[in-house]
Amino acid sequence: MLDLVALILLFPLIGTAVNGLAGKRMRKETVGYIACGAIGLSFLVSILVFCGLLLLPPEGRLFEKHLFVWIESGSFRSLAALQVDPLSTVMILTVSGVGFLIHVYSIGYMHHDKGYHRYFCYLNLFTFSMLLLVLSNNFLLMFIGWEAVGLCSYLLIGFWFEKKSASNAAKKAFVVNRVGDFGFALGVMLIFLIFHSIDFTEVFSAASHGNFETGNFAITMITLLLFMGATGKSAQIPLYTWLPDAMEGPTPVSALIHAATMVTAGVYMIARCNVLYMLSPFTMTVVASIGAATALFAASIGLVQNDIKRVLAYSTISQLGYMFLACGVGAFTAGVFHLMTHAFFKALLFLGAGSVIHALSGEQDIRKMGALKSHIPTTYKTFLVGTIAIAGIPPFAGFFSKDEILLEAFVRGNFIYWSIGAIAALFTAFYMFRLLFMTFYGESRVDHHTMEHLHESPGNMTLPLIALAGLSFVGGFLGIPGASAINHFLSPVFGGHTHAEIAGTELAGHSGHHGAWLPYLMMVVSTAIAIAGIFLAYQMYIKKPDLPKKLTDRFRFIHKLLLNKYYVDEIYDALFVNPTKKISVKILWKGVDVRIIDGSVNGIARLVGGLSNVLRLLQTGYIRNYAFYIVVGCIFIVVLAVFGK
Amino acid sequence: MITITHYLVLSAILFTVGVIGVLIRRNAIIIFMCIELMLNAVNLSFVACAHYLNSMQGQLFVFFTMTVAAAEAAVGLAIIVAVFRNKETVNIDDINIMKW
Amino acid sequence: MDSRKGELIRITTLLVSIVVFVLSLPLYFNFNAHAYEMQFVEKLPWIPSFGIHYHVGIDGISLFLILLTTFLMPVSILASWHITKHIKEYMIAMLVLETGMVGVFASLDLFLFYVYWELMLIPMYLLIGIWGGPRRIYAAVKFFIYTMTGSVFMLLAIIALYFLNHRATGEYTFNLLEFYRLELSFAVQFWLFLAFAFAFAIKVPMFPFHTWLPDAHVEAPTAGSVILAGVLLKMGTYGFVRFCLPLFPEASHVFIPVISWMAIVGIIYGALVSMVQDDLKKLVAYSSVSHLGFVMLGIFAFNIQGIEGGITQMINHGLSTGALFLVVGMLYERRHTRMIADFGGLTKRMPVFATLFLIITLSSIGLPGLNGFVGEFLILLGAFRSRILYASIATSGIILAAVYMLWMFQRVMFHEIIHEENKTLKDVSKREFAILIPLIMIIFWIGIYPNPFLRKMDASVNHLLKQTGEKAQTVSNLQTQNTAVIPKIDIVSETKAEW
Amino acid sequence: MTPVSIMTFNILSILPILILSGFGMIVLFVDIFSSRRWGEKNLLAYVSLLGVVLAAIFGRSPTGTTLFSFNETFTIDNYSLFFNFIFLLSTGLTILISHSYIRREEINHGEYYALILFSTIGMMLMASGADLLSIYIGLEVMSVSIYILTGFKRSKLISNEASLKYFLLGAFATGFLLYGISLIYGSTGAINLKQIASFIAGRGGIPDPVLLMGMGLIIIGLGFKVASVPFHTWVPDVYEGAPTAITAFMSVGPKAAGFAAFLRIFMTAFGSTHGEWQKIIYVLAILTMTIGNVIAIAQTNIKRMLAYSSIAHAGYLLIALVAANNMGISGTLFYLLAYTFMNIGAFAIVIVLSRKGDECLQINDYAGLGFKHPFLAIAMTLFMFSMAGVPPMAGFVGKFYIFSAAIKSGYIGLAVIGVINSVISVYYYLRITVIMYMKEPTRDFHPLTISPLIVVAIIISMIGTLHLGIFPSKVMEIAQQATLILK
Amino acid sequence: MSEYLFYIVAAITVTTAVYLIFEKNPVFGALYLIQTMVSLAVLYILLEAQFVAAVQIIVYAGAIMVLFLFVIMLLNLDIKEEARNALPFQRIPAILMGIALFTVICIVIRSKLLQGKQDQYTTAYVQSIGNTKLIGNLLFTDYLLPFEITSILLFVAAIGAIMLAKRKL
Repeated sequence: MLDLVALILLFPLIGTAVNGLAGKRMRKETVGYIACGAIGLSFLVSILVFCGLLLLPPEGRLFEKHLFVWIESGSFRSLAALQVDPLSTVMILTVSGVGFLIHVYSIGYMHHDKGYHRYFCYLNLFTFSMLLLVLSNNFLLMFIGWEAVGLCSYLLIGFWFEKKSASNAAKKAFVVNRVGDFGFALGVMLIFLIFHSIDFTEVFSAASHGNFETGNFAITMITLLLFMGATGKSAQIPLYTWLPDAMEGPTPVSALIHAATMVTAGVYMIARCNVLYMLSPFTMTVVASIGAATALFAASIGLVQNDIKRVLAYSTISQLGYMFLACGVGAFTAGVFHLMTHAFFKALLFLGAGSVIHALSGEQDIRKMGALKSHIPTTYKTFLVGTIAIAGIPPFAGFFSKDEILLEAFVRGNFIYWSIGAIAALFTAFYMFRLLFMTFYGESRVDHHTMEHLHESPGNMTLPLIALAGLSFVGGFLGIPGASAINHFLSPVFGGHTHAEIAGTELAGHSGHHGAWLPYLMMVVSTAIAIAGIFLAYQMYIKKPDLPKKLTDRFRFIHKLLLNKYYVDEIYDALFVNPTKKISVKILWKGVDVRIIDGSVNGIARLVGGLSNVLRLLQTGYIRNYAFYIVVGCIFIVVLAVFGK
Repeated sequence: MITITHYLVLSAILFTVGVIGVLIRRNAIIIFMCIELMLNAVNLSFVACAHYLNSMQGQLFVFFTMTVAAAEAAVGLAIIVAVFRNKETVNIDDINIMKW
Repeated sequence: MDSRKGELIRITTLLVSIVVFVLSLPLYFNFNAHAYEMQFVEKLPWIPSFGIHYHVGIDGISLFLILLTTFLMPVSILASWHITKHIKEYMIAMLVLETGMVGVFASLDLFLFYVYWELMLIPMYLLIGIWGGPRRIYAAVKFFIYTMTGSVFMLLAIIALYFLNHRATGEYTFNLLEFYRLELSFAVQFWLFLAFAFAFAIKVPMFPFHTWLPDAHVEAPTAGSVILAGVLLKMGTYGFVRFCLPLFPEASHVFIPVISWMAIVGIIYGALVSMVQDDLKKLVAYSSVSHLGFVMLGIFAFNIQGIEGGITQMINHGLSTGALFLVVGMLYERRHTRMIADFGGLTKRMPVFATLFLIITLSSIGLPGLNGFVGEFLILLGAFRSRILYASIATSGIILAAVYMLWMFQRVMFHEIIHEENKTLKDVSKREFAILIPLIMIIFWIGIYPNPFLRKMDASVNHLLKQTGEKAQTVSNLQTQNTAVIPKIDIVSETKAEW
Repeated sequence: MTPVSIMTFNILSILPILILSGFGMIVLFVDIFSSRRWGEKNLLAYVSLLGVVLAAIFGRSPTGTTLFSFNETFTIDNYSLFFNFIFLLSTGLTILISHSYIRREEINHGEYYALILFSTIGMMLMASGADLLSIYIGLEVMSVSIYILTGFKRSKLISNEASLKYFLLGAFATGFLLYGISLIYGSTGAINLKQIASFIAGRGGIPDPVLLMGMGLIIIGLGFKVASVPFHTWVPDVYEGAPTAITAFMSVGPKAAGFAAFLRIFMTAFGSTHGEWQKIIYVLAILTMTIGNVIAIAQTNIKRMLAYSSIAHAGYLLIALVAANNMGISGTLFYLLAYTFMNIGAFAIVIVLSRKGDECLQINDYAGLGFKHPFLAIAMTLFMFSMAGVPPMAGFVGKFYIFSAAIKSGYIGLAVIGVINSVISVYYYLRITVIMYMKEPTRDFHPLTISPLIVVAIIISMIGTLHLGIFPSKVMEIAQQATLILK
Repeated sequence: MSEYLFYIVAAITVTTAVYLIFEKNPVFGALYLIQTMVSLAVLYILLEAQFVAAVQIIVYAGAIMVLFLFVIMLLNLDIKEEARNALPFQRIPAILMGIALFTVICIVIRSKLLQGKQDQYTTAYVQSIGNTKLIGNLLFTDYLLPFEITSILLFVAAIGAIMLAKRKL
């Protein structure tokens, strides 16, 4: 069954090719069926592969499928080979599963769009790339997927290319990702330099067999560089700025790429390289700190945003921060677990948001919504599920995963990580419910024209919503403390470092001084935090609708700062973008190139030409003059001949 | 005692005078005459050397030089005449169409 | 000239070039990948009194450059269909150009090499000068003189080698393979390397010798730009690989920092300047400076990855940048402008074109899965293995590449259509499609399955490294001593022969 | 008893000279007896051509040996035979290109051809002369003929002026040459080159000041003929003013003859004092190349431009003289032959394009020629690229040869300056092609009347330029054999 | 005796030569040159070159210079001819250059001269045969070829003079 793994990649690729080459001439339905079918089949194969993997003993759950030698040069060798292990299985299931739902949803959502086939072509290509990313067995092949998902993200963000903001956002996404890729590429090279191989198995076994002491400089550099790539792809400080802008793309794209799958590539990558990361405490600290900082930072921006998708975008960044926090403290399983639950509920939220937007004919500003609860009930209900899930109310999925991260942060990390996480959790609950309240409750601020067209989304959009709502509800039980299925499943990947040892029942023994009561206390605390957030939102947006305005007036500066996202984009522009452009134009092009280099080349030519015009004046046309030159030459020659020893 | 050096110095003087004449005169014919003067200076040097070397080659050379001078004179004067026909002058400073 | 006759000339030339391409294919298939020796060697006496032979042959390094040449030629001729002025002369120039280019890559006799090297200047000069844009004369003359300036020094160096070889072996020959065996003192190597490198650096072009390139590219007709970018620039990098490294190994080693820094500056500088251009062709031209910087960096990494990457990147650059010029040419044919500001929103009118353009753009950016990545990665890997710092700085070039290419693509293809003229543009014609598709197919091929290419060059590159490495070791002490001091010209006494 | 030395009288050795002088006379007679009308004077050209061809055929003698005749005043060796070939070639080509030109300019006289043939005799004597007297007489025969030919367009002031300038300056320079010879005679007691050489050798190769000064003065006289800076100043003016066909002739024949004498005197007589004169030639070579090339850039008249180009080429040839190895000498021979083809070819084009009263000499007049008269333009392009030294034309091989010689003798600096100059020269040679192909015509070309003879000349030049460029081997070997004599 | 003669004749020669280059009237200039040549002929006799001396007077001073005079008079040149002076500034440098040249020559000829092999034609030997006869012998033996070529030269000069100067062809 495992041999089928290549098919997982093949189906989306076929879908891409068919839709890309012939999509224009096919009926829209056909295009949609092909695209969904491709992903659906891929999902089915993924399940088969998963089953195949389960049949193997836990320690032997590693299967590699060699396709062909991709690049070979000297000792450098990169195979086109796929690797199936628990981690990648989790990923392919999530990607193809959530992906399938979003494909289905898109059929309805994009139905009226002119670039229908193009859309599905890109979407399929994306799924292919993401699957390649998670299935690859070496760093370079992973890098292909890594970049290819970036490309698809670029294409899909800029899907409505006629909008200037969309194409700008697309370019920004690609370029910022490239900055991260810069690190990634260097990381890969450094890996090759240190390990003489870029195969996961070889690198990790070399690393885990004690050839490198903890804190090894090279390993630290490798991990830092790889993490740089992760900050780009997973939108962490300082490279997160592209993600909010990426909301210019169609909403299902935001759901799939910028919430559920692609942005988690960084987390996946770090989880994949956990062996290396564990060897570098410094990097781990960096990862955790950046994760924590991002979680808080993005959440704080999310507090005041008014665009429904932007709120979700910042929420995504914040949640990704959590995942990195988890990885950073060594709780990779927690990170991956959160990755998975997040995929469910964030996809759900985005799709819900899409449904809202769809209903409101494209309106995205939550200040112009309100009281939609009764108009689009299915959307509302599912959205509510998602909101609760992300806010961390038990027993929804988000609760388990987030709680686990906070617990780990506290246990393995320190109090600061935990408190930052907790504050971010508070914020999360607050802004998510603020979003919910402003959209679905209170008075309607929808204008009349839009109101007339208000309608619930068609079945092919609501069904995925319901499915995802279901997953958001039950997904958490995979990692329920004490009987964590996902811990067990992933433990071969994360080896001795898995948190299975400390989670659940074994926790007490491992971290004795905290006592066995700690996890439960944590659960209570985090639930309390979530409820506090919700309460706050309720107070501000349902009970006292004029309170936000007062607060805004009161803390004008902070509000403005948050509303403008700490001016980070502007700072980046002023620090990097504009000076680069200015230097390029004024100094490099017009100065160095035109003036100095070209100028000196032409200057030499002009000099010779000028010299020519001067020297030709010697040719006066007077015979006596010429005779004079001869005499001068004569004296010169004679003197040189006779005395020139 | 008159040595070869005397003759050669005299020859040098004549040659130099001829050169200076070429450089400062403007009448084409006079310039030509100055050139003839230079040739004469050379002839003197040839004959003097021949004498002191007990050699005949110098004298022979002078004979040829004179023949050449005659030929040159014929051609040169013809050229000057041709120029004069067209330009009504033999001042070489006026004969200056082509330059630079 | 009536149009039927013109059509006949075009078709004939196209057929000729296709036949040449087909005939060149056996080179690939019959090439023995395990042998480093020159293959398909032809050696006939040409000027025996000087020991000059018509001596050609190929190895894994030149194989692909020849194939690239013969491949790009039909493409360029197909792209010249719109030429109506003096078709016959144009086509003759193209074919002569092809002769020169193939000759350069195949020559194993340095005299022959130089002859081809210069020969190919003339048709290119005429192509730019006669069929070029408004400033074509300036560009053509600059191109010619600039290139010539470099190459005359190479000529002197070739002559010097000739005499040095004679002094060492007593044999008068221009045979490159004989020269490979020469043991030259460091000082001699130093100066000869400089002379060769000057010629090649201008051709590459390396920063700061690049200024002829933007002018020539901008003014040349589309096919001219394609050939220029696709093949001519490769002569420079090829020259480094074929001559500088194996002939002057110690000097090459000493020059690693200089060349590498020039390459790095070229990478970044080219990218930055390219970014702010408002003329499409100029943008692509400066991007070539950047791309070729990578190639040079790879070559001077002195390891197998670097050099194989360099060679791969030569091919890639030929394909991608050639294709970019073709694309720009297609736009120019439609709108008669190359200003980026005159476009915008073309995707809406020309979706197929947009797709092809995008693929080419991405290939130029070096997106994994397309050809550009393979070369760039290997180069950087090679460079990284030799000097981490260089590779790290150079890698930032891949960020900039994304910036300038995508920004350009965005401004040309995205947004609303602002200009009225752009609203009636036609999508790619069948001919244009036929021009681009082969390129794109190879772009994908190299990107996805580059190994057949790399395998064929393995043996040759290994041999090259062995030559460079072994020779370098013998005088390895020298380089450390001489890095700072420029050796005095004692070449005089070394070459001076008895009368 | 009168001592009468026994003469090595070998009439065959001067057969070409005899043939040429004979045909010179015949042409004059034909002229007298032919009709006064211009149209029937075609015969003159054919008769003189016949003379040249016959001279070329009978001028051959067994190679590999040196034959002295006329009591060692005349040498027949491979060296002089090679030069004779160059002279006859340039004479023949000049006659071919003159035919239509002198008819158009209405100077179609028998004297024209006769003088060309006589001046060729002078050149041959310069190449073959074994003593300074013969060389001097040869030089005068050549020069006087050309003084006259320069002024052959009697009614044109420009031609008169050229003639006067050439004559006065030529005579002036000859004065220096003669003075030099007299000093050498005074110092060595000999005017025979071999005797001079043995005298110097007898003194251990250390020359005394008088000899050195004589040598310097000879350099002036011959430098004037080969147009070396600073004795080049007549060249542009005279080239511009002379009838174009004569300009062509002047730029190849006398230059070759000058180098023939230069090489023979300096290699045979002063070969052992190489170190003394090479430094002078070194400086002259640099000056000549540089000034010739640099000033050529600013020229607008094509004849003047070619004049400066001719100066520059003299500079390259002087490099070979500095190198003074057998490669340099054979390179000189090769180069001169190549130069004959390309330069006469270029002038042939100039002649074809000019019309009576409208000489069409401005370079800008060539605009648009490229596609109006493709054959002429291609030919011109070929000659220009050849002169610029672009392979695969003859000029390239010549330059290659000369720079090789310089490097072989260790004159790297000179070679570097040489190649830089050759790059500068590319600019103005290229300009012609630029104007021909890349500029729109500024004037209309009247239907040209192209005589078949000149087309033959152009084709011969083209073939020569290409053949020497692509298959130089044979000629190189001959040139190399020719130089063995001098050593 | 001959010493004094030498100095006197040399003085005359130099004086007339200097007069030549400063004389305004070309006719007088020609006459001065004739005088110079005649003086040189005297010196030739002092040097025992009688034939050359004779030719000097007959051909040079006689024929050639008369041709000059003839042309000067034909063209009716007068003093005004040199009115225009385009290069007045060249005068002083020219004279300085002349002096420099003279100085160099003098320095050179101060050194050893006549190092060459002494030939057989001593005064006694020449007188025994006769100067003219010897020259004739040599001309028709050793220097036959140049001598014959000279005829071509003269022929060329004749043609040229006619070509260039004849009023109507």
